Amino acid sequence: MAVSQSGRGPNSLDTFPRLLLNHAATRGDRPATREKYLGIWQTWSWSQVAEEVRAIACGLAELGFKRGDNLAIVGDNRPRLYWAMCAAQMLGGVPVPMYQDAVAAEMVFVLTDGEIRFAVVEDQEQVDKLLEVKAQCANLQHILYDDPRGMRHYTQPGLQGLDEVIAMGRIHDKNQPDFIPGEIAKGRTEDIAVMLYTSGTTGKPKGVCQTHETFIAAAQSGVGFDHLTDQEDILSYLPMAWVGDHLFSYAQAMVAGFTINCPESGDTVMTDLREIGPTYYFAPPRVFENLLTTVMIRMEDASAMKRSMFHYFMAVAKRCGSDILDQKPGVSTMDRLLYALGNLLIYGPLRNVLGMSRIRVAYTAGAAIGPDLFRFYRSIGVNLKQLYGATETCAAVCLQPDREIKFDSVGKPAPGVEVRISDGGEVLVRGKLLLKEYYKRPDATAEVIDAEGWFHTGDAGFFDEDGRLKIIDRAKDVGKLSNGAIFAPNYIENKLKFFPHIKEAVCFGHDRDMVCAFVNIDMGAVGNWAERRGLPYSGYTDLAGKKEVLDLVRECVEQVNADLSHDAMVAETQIHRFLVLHKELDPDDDELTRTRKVRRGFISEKYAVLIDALYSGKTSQFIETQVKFEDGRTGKVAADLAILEVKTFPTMKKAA
Amino acid sequence: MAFFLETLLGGLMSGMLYSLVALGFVLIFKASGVFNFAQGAMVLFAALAMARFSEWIPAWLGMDNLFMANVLAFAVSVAIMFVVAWLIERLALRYLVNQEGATLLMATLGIAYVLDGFGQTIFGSDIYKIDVGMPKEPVMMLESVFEGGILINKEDFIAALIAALLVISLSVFFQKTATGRALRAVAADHQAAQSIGIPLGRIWVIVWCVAGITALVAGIIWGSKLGVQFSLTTIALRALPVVILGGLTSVPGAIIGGLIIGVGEKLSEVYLGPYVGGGIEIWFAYMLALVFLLFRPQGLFGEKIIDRV
Amino acid sequence: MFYRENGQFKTSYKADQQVFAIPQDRWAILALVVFAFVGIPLLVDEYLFRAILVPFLILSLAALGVNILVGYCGQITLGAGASMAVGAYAAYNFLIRVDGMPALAAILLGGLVAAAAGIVFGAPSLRVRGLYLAVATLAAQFFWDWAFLRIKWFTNNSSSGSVSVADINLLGWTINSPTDKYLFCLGILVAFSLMAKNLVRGNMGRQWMAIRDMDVAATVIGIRPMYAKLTAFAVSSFYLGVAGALWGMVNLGSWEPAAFSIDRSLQLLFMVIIGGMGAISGSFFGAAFIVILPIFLNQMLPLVGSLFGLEVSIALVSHVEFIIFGSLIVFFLIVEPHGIARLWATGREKLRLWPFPH
Amino acid sequence: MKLRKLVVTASLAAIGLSAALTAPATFAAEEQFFPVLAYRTGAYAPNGTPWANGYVDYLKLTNARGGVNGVKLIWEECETGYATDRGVECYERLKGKHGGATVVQPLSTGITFALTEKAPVDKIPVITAGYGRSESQDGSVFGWNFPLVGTYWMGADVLVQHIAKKEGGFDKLKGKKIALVYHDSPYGKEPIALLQERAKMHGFELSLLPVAHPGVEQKATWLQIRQHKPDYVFLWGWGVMNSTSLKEAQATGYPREKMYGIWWAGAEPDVKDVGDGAKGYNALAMQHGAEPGSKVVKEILEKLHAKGQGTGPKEEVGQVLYMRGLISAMLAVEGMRAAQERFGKGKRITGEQMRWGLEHLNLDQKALDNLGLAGVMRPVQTSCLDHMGSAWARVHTWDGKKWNFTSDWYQGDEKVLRPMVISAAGKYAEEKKIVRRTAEDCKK
Amino acid sequence: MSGRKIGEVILDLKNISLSFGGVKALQDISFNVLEHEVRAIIGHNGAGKSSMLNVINGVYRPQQGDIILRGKHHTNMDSYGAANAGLARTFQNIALFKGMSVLDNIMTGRNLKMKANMLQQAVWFGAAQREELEHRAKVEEIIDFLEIQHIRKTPVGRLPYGLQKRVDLARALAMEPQILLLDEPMAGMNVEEKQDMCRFILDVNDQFGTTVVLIEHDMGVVMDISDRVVVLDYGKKIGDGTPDEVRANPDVISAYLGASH
Repeated sequence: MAVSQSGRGPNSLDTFPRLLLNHAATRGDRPATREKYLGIWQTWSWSQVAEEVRAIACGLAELGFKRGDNLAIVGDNRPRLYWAMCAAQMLGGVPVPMYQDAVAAEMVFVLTDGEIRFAVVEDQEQVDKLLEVKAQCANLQHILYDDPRGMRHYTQPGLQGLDEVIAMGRIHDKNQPDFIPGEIAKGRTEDIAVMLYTSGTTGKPKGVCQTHETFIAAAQSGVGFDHLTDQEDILSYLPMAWVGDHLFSYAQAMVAGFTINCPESGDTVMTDLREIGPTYYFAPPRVFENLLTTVMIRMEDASAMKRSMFHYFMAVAKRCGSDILDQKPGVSTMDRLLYALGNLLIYGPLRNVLGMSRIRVAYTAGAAIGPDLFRFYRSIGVNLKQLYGATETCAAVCLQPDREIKFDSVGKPAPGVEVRISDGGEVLVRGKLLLKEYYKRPDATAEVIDAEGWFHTGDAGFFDEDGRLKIIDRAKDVGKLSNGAIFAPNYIENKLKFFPHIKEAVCFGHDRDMVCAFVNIDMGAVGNWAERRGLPYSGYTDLAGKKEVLDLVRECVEQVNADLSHDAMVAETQIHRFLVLHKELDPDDDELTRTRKVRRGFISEKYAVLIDALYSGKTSQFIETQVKFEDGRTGKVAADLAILEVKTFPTMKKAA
Repeated sequence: MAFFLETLLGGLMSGMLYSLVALGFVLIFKASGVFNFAQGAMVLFAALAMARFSEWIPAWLGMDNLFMANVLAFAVSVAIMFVVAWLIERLALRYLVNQEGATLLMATLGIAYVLDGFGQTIFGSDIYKIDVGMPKEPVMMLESVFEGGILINKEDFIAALIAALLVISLSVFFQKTATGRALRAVAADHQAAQSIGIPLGRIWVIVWCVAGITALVAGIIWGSKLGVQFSLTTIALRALPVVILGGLTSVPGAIIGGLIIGVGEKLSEVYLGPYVGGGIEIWFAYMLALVFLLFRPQGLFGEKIIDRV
Repeated sequence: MFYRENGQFKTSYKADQQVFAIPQDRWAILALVVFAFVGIPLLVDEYLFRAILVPFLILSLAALGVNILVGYCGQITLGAGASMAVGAYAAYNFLIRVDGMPALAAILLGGLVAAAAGIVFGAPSLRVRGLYLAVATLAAQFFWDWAFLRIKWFTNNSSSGSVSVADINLLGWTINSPTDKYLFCLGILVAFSLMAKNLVRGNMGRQWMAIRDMDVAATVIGIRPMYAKLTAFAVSSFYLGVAGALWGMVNLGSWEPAAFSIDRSLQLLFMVIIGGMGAISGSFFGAAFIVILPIFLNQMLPLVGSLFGLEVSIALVSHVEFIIFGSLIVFFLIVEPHGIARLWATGREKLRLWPFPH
Repeated sequence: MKLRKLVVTASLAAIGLSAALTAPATFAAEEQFFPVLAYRTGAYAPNGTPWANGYVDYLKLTNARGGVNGVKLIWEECETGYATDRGVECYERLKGKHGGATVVQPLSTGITFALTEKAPVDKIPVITAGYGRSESQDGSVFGWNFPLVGTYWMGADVLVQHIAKKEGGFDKLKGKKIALVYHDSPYGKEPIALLQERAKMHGFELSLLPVAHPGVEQKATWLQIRQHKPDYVFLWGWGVMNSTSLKEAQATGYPREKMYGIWWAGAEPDVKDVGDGAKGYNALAMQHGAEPGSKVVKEILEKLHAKGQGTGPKEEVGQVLYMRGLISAMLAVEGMRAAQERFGKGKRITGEQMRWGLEHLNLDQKALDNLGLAGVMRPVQTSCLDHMGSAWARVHTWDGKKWNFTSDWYQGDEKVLRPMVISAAGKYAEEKKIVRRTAEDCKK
Repeated sequence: MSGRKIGEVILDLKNISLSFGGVKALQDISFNVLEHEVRAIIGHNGAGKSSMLNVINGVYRPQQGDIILRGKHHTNMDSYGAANAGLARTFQNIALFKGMSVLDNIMTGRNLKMKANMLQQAVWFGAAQREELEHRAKVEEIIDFLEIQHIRKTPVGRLPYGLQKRVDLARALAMEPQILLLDEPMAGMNVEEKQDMCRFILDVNDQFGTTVVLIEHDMGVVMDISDRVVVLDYGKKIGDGTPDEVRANPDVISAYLGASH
């Protein structure tokens, strides 16, 4: 159902509230939102959602929410939090979704920077966080909570249950029925639809303001590109503050009119995924990595017969799976037969167990996905595609058409988007999907958008011969070895992370003569590997220090070096020396961002002594680091880390 | 009046035979908590072995002295019962250690089927004779007191003596000897007994062997009276009410229970039978046990069942 | 392997509480029932009907009754044969004493009489437990054996104690050809299994299972042990009564008390133990196993014997049958105390988790 | 869990295989199929086994004599264990084999009751020589039952005549006490009706003492006998019950001379392990007794056992039950021969034709003699209305080692038997809504 | 605990004494329980705590003494009567129905409230189904309340100890009791599980207004969450009152809390 792209008329569908009313009118009884609660999936149709959103909007108006105000949204994916966003937009306000697992201190910056007066939060846990920092945020007046559990004795001023607000809203709506249509009519497409704070790998977080126009355009290009209809089902489980979730669970849902499903709680996501069986799926690479690791571990425990069958058919899939998915010719009938059998015995059930049987198209974005991981999912019949973009570009810069999927590229520029490579090798983007501005930060805005309107993405990349964009790395991370060869740490780290035993890796090589690396082992995978060999270990640090584990990691690094030697561009950057870290890199210790991206600057400062040891040829290095535990206490973790040499391979002349 | 005494005596005699079989039940239940439905089949198997070997041995060794043949046959039968007991423990019971009552009951029923089939295959299913020189002719006693005198069947009398002898030796074995104590410990609690080092496997084999011998004695007495034939297994069912009445865990209970049931059966049959068409013997025994059970759920001598919350 | 459960989410408790919540299972069961009603009558010859299928259906119904009492309520019974006998003779008396009585009504009334008898003989279960209860039910078994031999009124004072029934008709459909008998029994079995499944998954079933698992805890949360146990005895005896009536009238045609002797009770108990206690499907597996095995052995052993050149007399066949039977029972109790039903359920679970390990 | 997989596959194979096994019957033109329902296991094996051996030996002998006008006999055994439902199952399995069973002899009154329903539908005659339903002698109602050579009413009647003779006349019976110790099953209850009729006629007192299956426990019964001190004891036992009764009699001192058994309670297995304890015990002999000297026994020993083709042990040939089996087979074979006379020599005959043959048996003494049964059997002559054909019987007594005849021939008193058979058959017909067969129907 | 009004006497126990054969478990104990109160019973092992609970709930019948529930005298209280009178309890060592799943276990708690007769249940559609779904919704609220959604369909036997205790509590709550008897709900639990259980007990008392009678060893817990405490020692009552009064009571100190406190 293509959405009509009529001109600027007042009733043209160019703001999200108008889209909502249109859905309520055209497909009133279709399910809009579902939530697993009390054991079954509670369902709300589009007309019911529209009615609820109107009530919330009226309620907010009653409390004094005016046009231009910002509404903070904090909490897990709950239907009423999504509806609150649209309610704010109805009144001309701007929803500001925030990370629910952020610590109270981190919230202070966003609340003050965004001059937040109103906040809609999920439950008692978030309310406690906000009350803790309320003193430091002068203008925070109203906190509305969705789940009343345990709130009976809270009597702080400005604290109200969303149910009461909705009740007030309904009375308000009854007395002034034309108040909401009036407000919606006032809404203009160039108003700011949402403000998302970037994860701030570069300095302090900045509020990216996106207008209705840009977000609807970005959503439309995606919906048209993949022919999405209103029959789709998606699972909304990603943090609401992330642009990916906002594009998929809010913007595209509003444009195409399909159904979003909210899981029961954080730890039942996998079972809910299996129950819903989404037809349209989105996840960052880290989720796909973990999934692959669990598959490999559980297959280790399976009976011999199942294991051999699994490995046999995975080889078949590796050989011809993705070609079959791309309907490429040149696949022998024997392979087709084997693949069909494999589909019945292994791939079909595997997709079913992972909850991916009904997926028509799946996207991954937010970070570069390793080509082998990409090939694994496509080979078992999951139509996984890579999406390149950033918060500032509403995510959808480059898209991969269905049949021509290249594993190490992010595809062609989306319709209506221009992409250029600056002479410094940085990717520049121009088009309707650019952000309007950084909130109250004209200086930062000017810094990223130059005169001709090009947005500097900060990523390094180049176009290959048939016009597909290949992203190498973050621009600022891309460096040069002392002998001039390009050094792209992310590219190498993704290859390392494909191995189930390696969870995270950090490579160093800028202005150095060789590349060295830190490696984080995956407690689950390596733990399982150790148990099967009867290798006793007392904890993470002890396991990470074991000689057998170091040899295991060395084998993985050697395989990566062999891979790298095949490609002339990156052959020089093979890893010479590496060490296994004694603790897992953790966002609580500021070593990773909230979306688990490596913060290189901070790490190179914190572990400078290890980096020197790597490059000074030492064989081991004692290190003691401070660690913050879950319940806020801090402690010290110390260990003597061995540094190992790794075999490198001569660069093989391979056709470019 | 004489006839009443005679029926009474007849009841006591057959009651004594029931207790012999009941004894096998009690022994095994006391030491392993297993309600052994295969006791009837073991009686049949033992009797068949005895009967056949008392025929085959003279044929093989060519000697005709009846007494020697019987002794040898008895020895061979005892050996066979040892093997049977060992096999039952080794193949079945070892795996079913901590299953609950119903499953063990079913397992012993399975064992009963196996013993039936196996016994008849190697020993044949015809009627065989056991002749241990039991006097067959009845003798009149106390002519002076009652006109017709009371007819006592010498064979039953001797059988009762043997049974009493067996019971006494068993209670002595249970109370006094070290193995006896070990048996009672195992009966009380398997895990506890094992924890203090009593070899559970070996104890059970001993228990089943003792039960095997009891079965053999019962088999011989029944066999000499009625001839050994497949149908002996049904007497196991007649011994059930005895076990229930007397309490599953007490040897004296089995004896007194057996006597009560025996007398009850005969009196009911002779005096009540004619009015309702006869043949009430079988279910009357059960009714008697059942009525008794309603007042004392744990039987005559069993311990009181207290369920902890 | 065959399960594709993605997208089958439940939006209402009604959907979640169905007997077969997973569509794949629903379709499989539907296909099986349709095949049983339509497919089998076309394919199977007369001997298979009489010797295997009709006894299998009737004994499944009986095993269902025993399963409710032993499997779900935990009360061991060795008197199942007696309940069948009561059902058979009550139905017979209803049929000949009340002229014009339709066969099905007689059979159901027979079941009700058996249920009443079941309650009477179930009463001891209130004070007596476990093995002692088993003996109490034996009293019922022998009492009814004696009653039907001795009390003339039951057998309409036929001199020989054996009774027989003229052909049965149900609303004009006279049931005497093997296919009719098969369909008649199948219809009753399907209806009764459905009712049993409903009882077991509802409040009644939970009360039974509570009594079975821990009766002290059950009384504390308000379950009356007397009501639960007696209802279990009543329902179980009702099923057995109907099965008894069918066994007499449909399968044998004419019967005497020996047809419902203690061996029948033991056979039924074996079916439930081997088939799987506490699982409706257990009754069917058990019945199939115990009906088909002897016939299979009877035909297989002579063939096997002739392979090795030794002439196998029918006596030997019968003995070997006993041995194999007994050892299989012990084998099952060791390998899988919960019977074939548990094997089937684990297998199904493995298929759902394929290729991951269970 | 290898074991579990093993079990599942095994039971699946079992179900699959058994369906394939019941291959359709092969059809051979010149062979006549006889199903043999017997029991060689269980409580009744000691009596069932010799009967089956006698039956099969005679079939072999007939084949050795060239079959019936060239038609060879084939047979197949099935174990019923004297249980009604297994008997019915065997009947169902064998009735359709090898072109259809010609005749069936269930050797159990319980199974006979069940087959009486099925015989008219399947059109297979049921021979119950010396057992079965006494009223089935009336061919007009029981078209397919043939209690040839003797029923229980006839046997009981002969016994009463024998005792009357011993007492010196029927009037002497007045006031006498007769106890009937009977096996608590249809078989055991059959004679009661006749004995009560006779008791009314002659004023003797009849007391009934049932013994429950399997009849191992009779102490109470014999205590009651000691109480009543009856003049005579009739024994209607089967299997292990007989030897138990004799042992109990010995144990309670009841004179064996005053005990009389039916022809099924008077064979070697019943007395051999009681030995001389059973001396003086009498039993009815259904015409034949133990006939070691008869010509047919010599022929069997010479033609079969000598060549090792004998079914049972050699010393069993000629014993009472062995002869009973042999005679039952002979009656069936002669029925077949009679049917071939009318429906074509040398051809296989159907069940219906066999029935015609059995209704037109006419074995005079000459025919019996050249079959080797001289001095064993008396002439048998059946008709459409009389399916018994002969009512002769004698009494023989066990002298501790062997049986010898101790009475001359008696014949069942038709004046008493006929009306009882007619009325009982009438009651059965009315209950089963059967219309009596008219005379011309017999011709068919 | 602020904000909760405590009503008048709901359960009054007058000079209860109980003995097994020679052993005197309880000697002449009297105390009362107020509505909406959290009443604790503490004492050494074998002091008679569990026996007292079993007397209240009718599992044991006292030789002497009277139980008055909301003014009604229950001379011989049996456990079925107790259940009907709105008394629910949990067990010290787990008494769950091993053969059933978590959901079925809790649904069994609803049996007093289910009225469909046998025939209706056999037919299932109509009355029985309606009733079953209604009660399923109520049970789901309890499951959500005790946060055990993720183990809804697992057999009870496979659950860890802490979760089994929670299912036991859920089953008792399913009876919507007026008085909840808790027999050492926190025995064998780690710190985190104890905090959760305390939270649940307080929520039950606070949200549903259920009177709670609590037996517990952990002094910290008892002193925190209970309104009044009864102290038993060798079958006799040696202390009764608010936690502070009890802490100050001399013979409680000497008998129970050790010499210096």
